[in-house]
Amino acid sequence: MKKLIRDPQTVVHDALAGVAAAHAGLLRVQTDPDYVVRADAPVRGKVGIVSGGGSGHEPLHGGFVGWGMLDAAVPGPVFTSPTPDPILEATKAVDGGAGVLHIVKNYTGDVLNFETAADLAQAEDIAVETVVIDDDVAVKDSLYTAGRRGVAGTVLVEKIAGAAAERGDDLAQVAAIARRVNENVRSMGLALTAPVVPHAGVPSFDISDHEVEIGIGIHGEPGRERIEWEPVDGLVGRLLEPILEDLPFTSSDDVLLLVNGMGATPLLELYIAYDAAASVLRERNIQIARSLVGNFVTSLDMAGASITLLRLDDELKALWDAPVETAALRWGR
Amino acid sequence: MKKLIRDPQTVVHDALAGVAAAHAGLLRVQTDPDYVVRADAPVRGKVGIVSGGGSGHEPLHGGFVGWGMLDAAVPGPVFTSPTPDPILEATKAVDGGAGVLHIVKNYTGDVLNFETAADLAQAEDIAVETVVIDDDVAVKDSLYTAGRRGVAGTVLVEKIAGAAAERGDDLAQVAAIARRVNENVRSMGLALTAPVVPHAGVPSFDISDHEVEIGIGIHGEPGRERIEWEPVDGLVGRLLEPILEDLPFTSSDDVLLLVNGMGATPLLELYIAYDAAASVLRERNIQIARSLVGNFVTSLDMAGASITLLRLDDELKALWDAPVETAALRWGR
Amino acid sequence: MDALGTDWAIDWVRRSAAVVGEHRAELSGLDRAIGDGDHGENLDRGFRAVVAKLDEATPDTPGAVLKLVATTLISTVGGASGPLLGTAYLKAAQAAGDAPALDAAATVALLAAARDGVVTRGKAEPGDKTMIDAWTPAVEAAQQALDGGADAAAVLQAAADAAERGAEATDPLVARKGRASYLGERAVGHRDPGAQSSAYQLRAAADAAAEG
Amino acid sequence: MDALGTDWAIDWVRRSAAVVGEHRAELSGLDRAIGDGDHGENLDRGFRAVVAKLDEATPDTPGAVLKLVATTLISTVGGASGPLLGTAYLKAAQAAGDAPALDAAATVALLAAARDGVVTRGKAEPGDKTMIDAWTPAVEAAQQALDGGADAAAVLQAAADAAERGAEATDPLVARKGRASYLGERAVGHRDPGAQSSAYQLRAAADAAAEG
Ligand SMILES: Nc1ncnc2c1ncn2[C@@H]1O[C@H](COP(=O)(O)OP(=O)(O)O)[C@@H](O)[C@H]1O
Ligand SMILES: Nc1ncnc2c1ncn2[C@@H]1O[C@H](COP(=O)(O)OP(=O)(O)O)[C@@H](O)[C@H]1O
Ligand SMILES: [Mg+2]
Ligand SMILES: [Mg+2]
Ligand SMILES: [Mg+2]
Ligand SMILES: [Mg+2]
Repeated sequence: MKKLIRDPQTVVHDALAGVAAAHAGLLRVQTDPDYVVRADAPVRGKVGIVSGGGSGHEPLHGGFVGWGMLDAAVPGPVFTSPTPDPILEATKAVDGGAGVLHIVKNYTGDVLNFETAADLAQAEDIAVETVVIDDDVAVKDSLYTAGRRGVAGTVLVEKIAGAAAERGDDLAQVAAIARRVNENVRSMGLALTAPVVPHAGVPSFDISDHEVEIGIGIHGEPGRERIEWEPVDGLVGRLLEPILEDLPFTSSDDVLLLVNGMGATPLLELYIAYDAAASVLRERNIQIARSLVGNFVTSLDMAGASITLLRLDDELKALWDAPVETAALRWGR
Repeated sequence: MKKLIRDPQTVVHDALAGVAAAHAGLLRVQTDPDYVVRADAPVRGKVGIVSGGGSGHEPLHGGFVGWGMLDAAVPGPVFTSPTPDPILEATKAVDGGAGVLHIVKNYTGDVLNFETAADLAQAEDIAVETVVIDDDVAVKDSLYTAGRRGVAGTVLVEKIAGAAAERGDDLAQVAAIARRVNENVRSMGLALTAPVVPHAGVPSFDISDHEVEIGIGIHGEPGRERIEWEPVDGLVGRLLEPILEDLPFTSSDDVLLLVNGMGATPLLELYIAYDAAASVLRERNIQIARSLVGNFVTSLDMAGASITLLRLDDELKALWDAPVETAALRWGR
Repeated sequence: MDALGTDWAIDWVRRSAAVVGEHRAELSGLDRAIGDGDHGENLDRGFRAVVAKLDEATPDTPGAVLKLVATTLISTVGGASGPLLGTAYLKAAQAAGDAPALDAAATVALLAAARDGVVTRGKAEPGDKTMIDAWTPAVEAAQQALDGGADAAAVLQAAADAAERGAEATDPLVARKGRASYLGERAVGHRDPGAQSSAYQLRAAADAAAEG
Repeated sequence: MDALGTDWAIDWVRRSAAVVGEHRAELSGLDRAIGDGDHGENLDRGFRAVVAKLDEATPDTPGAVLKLVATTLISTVGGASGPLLGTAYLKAAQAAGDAPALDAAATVALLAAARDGVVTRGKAEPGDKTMIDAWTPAVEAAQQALDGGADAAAVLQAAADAAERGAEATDPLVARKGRASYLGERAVGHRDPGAQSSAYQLRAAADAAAEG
């Protein structure tokens, strides 16, 4: 295994040291327990927003800490949910008296560890609301299963909830906005290669030179289906159709289209995938009102991409457009 | 070969369609001949800035078209310099009467094709100045060779020259600033894997699971030296030492540190490399005054990274900090 | 030995740590097939921390030992298995209370409390292809052994045997909880890593009682 | 045939296009070893465009044919070889002027002008491991043949032979120009792709004269 690392056991720690040094004006990195927090936290009177989960999805979540987005991010080991302690400490560090929103991707581990942390925070008189993100249409939802995963839609929730908190919404309002985004966002992804987790040293699954995994998650889990490679329009169609049907998105909807890279797929290809997706939406008379193309919610060095559609209303548009200043998403400041 | 593409022959065209759709407010894409131009070009009275080169280095250059940076970008085929025609057309499209700066990476093809375009533009009474970027210390410079390559330092030249043009500097002044950046910037890169050029369909060079190419370019050229993999501090040292010696950078210099990904290396690793580089600079008492970490000048799906140091003075700092609004670099607007 | 004391509890924990360390790669391998490939790493990180804590602390009842295991797993494992197994040990510790030693009935109660803890937190049912599929048959077999007059060591022996069979029985299942649930039919033919690691821990408990 | 007319020039260009198409993969392979792997693609794109243009236009002198080749290569090839070869053909066209046909002396002058054009633009010297290392011996051999009384076809024959030897002679060189110069010693043992493609084009010229 060749990676730009010191030791598989210290990758998260070493990367956090880099994050701290590269973005000193924007954020602070706390260690033991580890979390990333806005330089000016806690912001008095503002709802604090904390997200987190396993590492390996960079820039999620640490790259979204800053003005107008997250107050703190809690990184677990690679692909492993953090424990309650750092979540609790991050929650305390960002509570400015208006309570704290936990944005949690729907994985059993994330949900349980954030749940414990929320209980502990509440025991210390911090109001905590939790919004669980489950935008991945590759997974069948049901009362009897773990339900859908939270994937790239998370970044949209974090941006929009962050803007709501920044404009002064209270905890219930910020949580409601976050839930509204979650209700209106759908994603699905594919992989061309498997990621190599540093401590494993081998690809998370075997895949040949002509196969594609459809409906993958962001932790090197195999997808639901394996197919032969086909040109981009076919592949994008396999992601977009289930997304469109699910909400459903319908003619004359205004949407945000996010084409997200999984880590090792070049921007050149992401723009080609964007073009393929935009063609489908044009045919259906769905308006792309906002766009985002790049690597936002990744899976280490996996090649592949996901497509995310968010149905927008005027308020969501305004919150999306509101200024944001983080390492990985920045405008208006 | 598995890629998110339609056809190896149309990748640039298809990606440009995606770029056009995703960034409609920011830029326009012209086809036949192909170039990307600021939405509001030509800006009357402002020096226009055109860069370009082979495709496959995204976001360079199209991702840097917009307010405060490039007025136009001219993409050639993958890893192949564009011909003079589109360079000429782009030059005409951005001339607002104050002349046009060509920022050219030092490759024989880029230099010759931009040279012809500049001659043709001048024949049409457009003042053109050319600045050739050659920041790559992996290549020995000499009067008798093609000289150093232009690599990741290019993005720093484009940002800073763009800010100078935006504040109203005239053509000679913008060119002088661009040259000053070039004189003070040094880069070097390494590769862990080779890129797969779409029309070739196979990796540009063979490299085993435990080898690293040191001193690579950004076109899948092999590097100057092949070594056994070693942990990040050793690898970063091999890039940073020649950089530091070359200018040379000395104690108490203020620098901008850019850790640039080659396309397939995850951000997690880039931050670890940043940490390794920052440690070396700290030891030498060189101050990191500005930072940039991410994929800016890539080589398709090559895994690897480059390190760039720019010695800053107060004016360069101010121009770096000035607002910029492009697809890939944005702040202050 | 008829009742299981603090030494047993400490021995159990050390044996669990050893067996998890030994099978770390195997457990992560199982998890790679139908999950995210970290289960062995996760538990190994946790049990190493437990052993380090045990080297410092001197818990003086089985309940205190299990409490230490619970809090340490919760604060070091993360993922799904951290809070779930942590809860199992926490509930087991509560069931053990302050008793200096556990007889057969108390041992069964401890196992049942652990299993119930996992169910309460994770909402899995038998057959969902989770660690519950090791714990539930273990509790049932332990109860049967108790009903048949077994001592504490024999109760654990029965539990461990049943847990192993239960883990094996997850092979043909489609998962309804945890990451394996995302795979649908593709999870069939693979063992659930959490069931397997639970079987290892219960075997460690039985061995500690038999040989300790 | 003693003097080379428009038919010869057209035949040359078509043969060049054919040979470049045939050897596309080989040329890109040479370029992959010491450059960026696109030389075959680049020239093939250019010569296809040239042939398409030739199918439409009706240039009526060798000079007009070569001018069409020059402008088309310049506007379709890109990279280093586009402007360099484009300049070679442009200077060759200027040397050919309006003449309806070229005798042996005019043929040598044409080759020399082409070579000088590449040198002027690219600043390479013989031994720098570039296309110059095919063109320079070609010009010299052509001059010698002329001095020995050869006709135009024999001049081209001599040029093509020399260009092939010149291309082969690039194998042991370290490059001082073009992308291969970045490799230092690692370029040794590899043929320069531009020298090889130049030899192919000169062989096409000779064959067109001999067989046309
Ligand atoms: N809801 C649940 N109830 C019971 N056990 C579960 C549940 N979800 C997951 N598990 C268990 O957790 C194991 C996975 O643990 P681990 O790999 O450490 O965590 P993660 O899935 O977060 O990576 C599964 O094999 C399964 O036995
Ligand atoms: N300065 C130069 N003078 C003469 N020929 C050159 C020079 N630089 C490069 N070449 C030729 O160009 C060839 C490479 O062409 P090509 O691969 O098409 O362009 P690029 O190097 O831009 O990818 C080299 O093999 C060499 O023969
Ligand atoms: Mg995990
Ligand atoms: Mg090229
Ligand atoms: Mg797991
Ligand atoms: Mg080339």
